[in-house]
Amino acid sequence: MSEHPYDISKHIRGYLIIGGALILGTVLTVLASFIDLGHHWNVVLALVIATVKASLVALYFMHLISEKQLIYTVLGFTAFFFIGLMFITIAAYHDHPALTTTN
Amino acid sequence: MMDFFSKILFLPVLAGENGQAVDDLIIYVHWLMILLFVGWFSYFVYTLWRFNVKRHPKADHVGVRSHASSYIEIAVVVAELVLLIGFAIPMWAKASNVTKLPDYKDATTIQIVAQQFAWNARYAGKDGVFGKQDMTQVAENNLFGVRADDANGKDDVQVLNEIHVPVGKPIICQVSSKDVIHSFKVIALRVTQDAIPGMRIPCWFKATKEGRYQINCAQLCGNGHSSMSGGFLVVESQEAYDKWLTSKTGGAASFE
Amino acid sequence: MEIPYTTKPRPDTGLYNAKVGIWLFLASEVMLFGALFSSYILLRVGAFVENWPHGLLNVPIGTVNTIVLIVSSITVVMAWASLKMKNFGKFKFYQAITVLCALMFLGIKSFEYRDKFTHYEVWKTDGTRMTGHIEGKPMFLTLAKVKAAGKEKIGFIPDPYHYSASKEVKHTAKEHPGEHKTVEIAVSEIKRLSAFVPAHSTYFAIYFTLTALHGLHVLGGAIVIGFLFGPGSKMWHSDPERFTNRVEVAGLFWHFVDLVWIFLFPVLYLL
Amino acid sequence: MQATTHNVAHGGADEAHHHEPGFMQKYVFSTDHKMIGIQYGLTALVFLLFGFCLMLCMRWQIAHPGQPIPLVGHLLERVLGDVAKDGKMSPDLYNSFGAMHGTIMVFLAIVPLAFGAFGNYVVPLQIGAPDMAFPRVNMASYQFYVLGGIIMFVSFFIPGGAAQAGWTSYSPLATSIPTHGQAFWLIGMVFLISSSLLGAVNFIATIIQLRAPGMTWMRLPFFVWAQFVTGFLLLLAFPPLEAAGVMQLMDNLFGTSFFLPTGLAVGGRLADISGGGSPLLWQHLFWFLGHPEVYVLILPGMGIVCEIIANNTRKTIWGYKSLVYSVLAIGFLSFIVWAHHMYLTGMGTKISAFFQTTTMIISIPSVILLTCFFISLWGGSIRFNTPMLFALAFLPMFGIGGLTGLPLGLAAADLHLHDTYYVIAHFHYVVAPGTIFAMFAGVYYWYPKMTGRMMSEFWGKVHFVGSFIFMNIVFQPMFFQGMAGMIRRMADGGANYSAAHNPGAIGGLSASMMGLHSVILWGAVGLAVSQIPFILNVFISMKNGKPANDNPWDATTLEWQTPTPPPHGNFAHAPTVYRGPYEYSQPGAKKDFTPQNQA
Ligand code: HEA
Ligand code: HEA
Ligand code: CUA
Ligand SMILES: [Cu+2]
Repeated sequence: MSEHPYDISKHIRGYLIIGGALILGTVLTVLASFIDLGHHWNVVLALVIATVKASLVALYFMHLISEKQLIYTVLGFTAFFFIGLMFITIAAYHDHPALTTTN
Repeated sequence: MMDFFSKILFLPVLAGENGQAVDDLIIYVHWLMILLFVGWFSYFVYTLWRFNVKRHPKADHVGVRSHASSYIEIAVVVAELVLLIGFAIPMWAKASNVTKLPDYKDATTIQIVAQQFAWNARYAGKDGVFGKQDMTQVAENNLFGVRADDANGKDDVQVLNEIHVPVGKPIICQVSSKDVIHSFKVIALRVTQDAIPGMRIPCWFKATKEGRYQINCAQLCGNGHSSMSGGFLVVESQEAYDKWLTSKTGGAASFE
Repeated sequence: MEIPYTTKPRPDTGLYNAKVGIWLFLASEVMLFGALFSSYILLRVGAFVENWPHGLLNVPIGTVNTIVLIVSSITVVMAWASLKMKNFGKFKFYQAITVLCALMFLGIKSFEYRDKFTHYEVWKTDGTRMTGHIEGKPMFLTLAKVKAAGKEKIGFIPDPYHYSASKEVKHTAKEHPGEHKTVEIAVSEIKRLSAFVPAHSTYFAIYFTLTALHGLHVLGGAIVIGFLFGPGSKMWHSDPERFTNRVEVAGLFWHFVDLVWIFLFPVLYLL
Repeated sequence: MQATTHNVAHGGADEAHHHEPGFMQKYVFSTDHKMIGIQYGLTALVFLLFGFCLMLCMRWQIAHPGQPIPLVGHLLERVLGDVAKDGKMSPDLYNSFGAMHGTIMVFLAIVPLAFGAFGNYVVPLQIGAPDMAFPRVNMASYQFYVLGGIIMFVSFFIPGGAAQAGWTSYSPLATSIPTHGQAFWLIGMVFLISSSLLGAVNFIATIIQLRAPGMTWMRLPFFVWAQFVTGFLLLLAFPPLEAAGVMQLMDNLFGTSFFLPTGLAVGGRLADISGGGSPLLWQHLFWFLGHPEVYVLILPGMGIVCEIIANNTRKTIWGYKSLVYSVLAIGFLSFIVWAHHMYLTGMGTKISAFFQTTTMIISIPSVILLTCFFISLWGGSIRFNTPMLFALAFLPMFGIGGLTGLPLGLAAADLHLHDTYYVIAHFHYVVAPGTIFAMFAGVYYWYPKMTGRMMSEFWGKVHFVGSFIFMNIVFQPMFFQGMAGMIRRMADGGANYSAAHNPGAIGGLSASMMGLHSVILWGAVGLAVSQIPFILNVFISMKNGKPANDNPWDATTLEWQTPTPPPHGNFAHAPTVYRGPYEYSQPGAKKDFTPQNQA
């Protein structure tokens, strides 16, 4: 593609740094789970770290950061429908008047 | 006019108060549908005749230039919006509202639990309070999961298939199922509610005519789905209903 | 007429065919795992706390496995970069590590599975429940099997503490560690008995479904990468550019598998 | 002036393949999109016929509950065993046939026919590509489909028979039936879904990457657009069902409780499960697929109809751009309307308002599509050949089906109509006289390209008239039955709920409604008979049909600008496209059509 050998070699340092960051992130997640922030905040924190890690993988390892418009469009729709599936389902579920038969 | 449409659409007899809203909506939508269909269909037949290859051997290069179609489309949008906002959404709130029920104090509450392939109903009995339930205690002889340790449950009434309710009074049914999904449907009252195991979903109706109504199971529930027709909703006067309930109270402990 | 753009990118989209293909495939994978994640959330939010066990997975092992997968993700991109720099030897080196990491991940995972299959929970008729091991370390034992074997008692080695629903309860349980010795439980007192298998609870059900599906992806990825490392690498000599693209596409899939795990790990092990 | 790439094509094919492929390679393990398309088509037609045969048995049972099925009853007993004792249909068998009719029609007949067969055959040709982007993936997609089909088919013969919980497979029913039919169904579905996913990836990549020079997005034939959107629907909507299928399989085989709540008491006993699952979760995941799926069934049909209307009015399609935007809008919106199948699960006002609104919105682009087709007719010079007759009939049939979707989309009206024959009639009007007619139209239209021979016009018209009349006789009465409250999936056609069976009860089905059953039965038999000319026509015309030239319909799109049948590689070199897809009756042109590749 457009990359030439020399500018690939520049990327390599980047890959190693990202890799280090990912491992660090893993350790952080585990440590964070031992601190009791109250259940909700623990969940939020863990998911935030995971999202950051996932973004690093997607952006750098998967070269999304230098990818073409087309792929963004596909992924954009996918993300939208995924979020729709998740949130609408959960919203619908909780718009029900009764969830269990125990009273 | 409404009656006439109700007839040509083959809507069945109506004996429930909320049902009027349902029927009205069905009729309004069908007006729109018939209008659209007849309009387009006449146009369609005319075009096929008018532009037949024999009558019109050379096609025009430019087609329709007028904006008629846009106006029609806009009209359809408006009509649908009116139906939706003016009727459908409020009617859902009224006809089968599961969130805004009539006051429990004014209503008769019954629990309905479907099973393969029959309908169980449970009444609160004289004290008007249901005994507590716990679904982990469900058993063959206790399919409402009634807890034996709750005194309120002592006078509860439980019946199979013959469900009596008073006429002219709001009835709240808490619908559930013990095995698979069924659907509680009384056609003449225009009430339908899926009976889903693990959930207890309220729905309500007010019967306007006394009678013995067929209860339909509207959801495929196994090989007995088509023969789950033994359930009847008996709508009777308040006195008759009270008498019936008292006559049943003796056997309250039927689940034991 | 030959199929165009198998190697060279199409000018207006800037992509070669296989790359479009893999990204589309990954989009569908997002929906696949997305649906499972949605189910996880829905089941969990609707669950009674006491039916959603905590702390039954081995966090250190999970952490190690996460790191193994991350390392493989680094090496797979390095392998591709080596090809871009026309260094076939380095490619072989990195790709070998990737395959090893994949196998290591699967090995560790199967060890974890095995561990779960021999770990039990008993629900007693008096409403109490405890976790631990059964004497003789049987796998997949159920109450029905015990009864069929005509046993009257089982020897049960309870865990140091009994987990139960909420964290508070768990903490108190930790303060009163149960004795680490065998107790006898009469079969008649047992209401339910289950190893930590999918049927144990919706938690383990979704845990096994998600990790097994992920494991299958790891396996699939390992096979593809193994092929590109081994017999498939001959293509380097005939059509280096196309081979590099193949490595890139396989790498994209591999990163995705890693990415899924990045979410699975905290969600299943830690929360 | 016509085809630029025409004469050299045969020579070009040789470059790609130096040796003549053997029989297996050519007909069974082919990677050529045209052969795969034909394989898909024939397999799917066989399944279509099979699905219809199941339904014929069911319609007999509905009209004459408990009486032995004529002709095939004893054969059924022989091969299926006790479920068809004495040649009578037991409720179990009825439920199996019903579930499998739905499944087979949707996943094994229409999707493979509309997407697999026509898409495969026509799309690469229409965009001027040599093949699909990934020919071997294409072959795998067909093989997965066949495998899935075999698994589904075999499940009829296992003890207890095929799946019985409806094509919707609602849990807990799907888990509580004590046979393995459901497991087969689920495993079969996993294969079918994988097949569709592979196909979808391939189609989308092909359309994005392999368009010939000059074939810009706005010059794509509408059929390609329809397939493109269909591809996305398959790509993004199928995986959630795959996930759900895996979970239900776990429930069935490994005793998990994904979809089983606490306190489930099947057969009077508390089930030995952990509980804690949710039956509604299955419904959400199923319908998240289910609704996009129905557009998968209709959009390719729309595409075919569009091609044929443009060709046979000798006029460009009116509002090409609005067609494209509408089909994109439908694709997008179809992902957010799914819960309109679930209004009666006790849905609250807020969520139901949301889904009623999206459902009404999605009907608008459908209205626009139909309007464009209607208006395209105006000013044309309409040829009534067989493909055109089917394409024209599609319009009002889809119109009836679509319009009757509106009351279903409004929750309060659905309250009365849900799970009645009104729903059955609604969707059959869209998929049977709708999509099936579009499929027939496509077969008659592209048959000469595939085989080099025309199908008989006369027998085509006989087929059309019979199908048109009998389809309506079959499905029209169902609206009235449904309105009167006849519930679907009744193994006895509602006899137990009839007024005659329950004297004194209000709300039973009247004798006249029950009487319509025999009308429908004979309609269905008539429909079956009307297919005979078609089947014969398909096979006989292969040898004896009138030879067709390369462009027998005088069409503009690229598939007609290459030899008939097209060689391996389709075109000698990529055709260049200079104009839009439907340039008919251009002023000043010598002929009344100007091919896309004509400069
Ligand atoms: C190809 C398949 C297909 C298509 C295109 C549609 C299209 C639509 N469907 Fe349908 N539907 C199904 C297949 C389909 N459906 C199936 C299979 C089921 C049942 C599944 C099951 O339960 O087993 C179902 C069930 C179903 C339900 C659930 C009913 C219930 O179970 O209670 C609902 C509710 O909203 C619904 C609504 C709609 C709507 C609003 C449209 C709209 O998109 C329609 C828009 C179209 C129009 C509005 C027509 C416009 C035409 C004109 C304006 C001109 C007319 C005039 C002439 C032609 C002369 N459908
Ligand atoms: C694409 C989908 C599709 C199609 C095309 C059809 C087509 C037909 N369906 Fe089906 N149907 C469903 C999908 C479909 N159906 C679904 C999803 C259900 C719900 C299932 C459930 O409840 O779970 C259902 C349910 C259903 C019921 C309700 C059963 C019940 O609730 O108990 C009925 C009842 O009459 C019915 C009838 C018919 C009929 C008469 C046809 C006819 O139109 C069939 C016409 C077919 C042909 C005319 C065959 C043509 C074939 C050829 C010509 C072969 C050529 C061969 C070669 C050349 C080799 N269907
Ligand atoms: Cu109960 Cu159908
Ligand atoms: Cu729908």
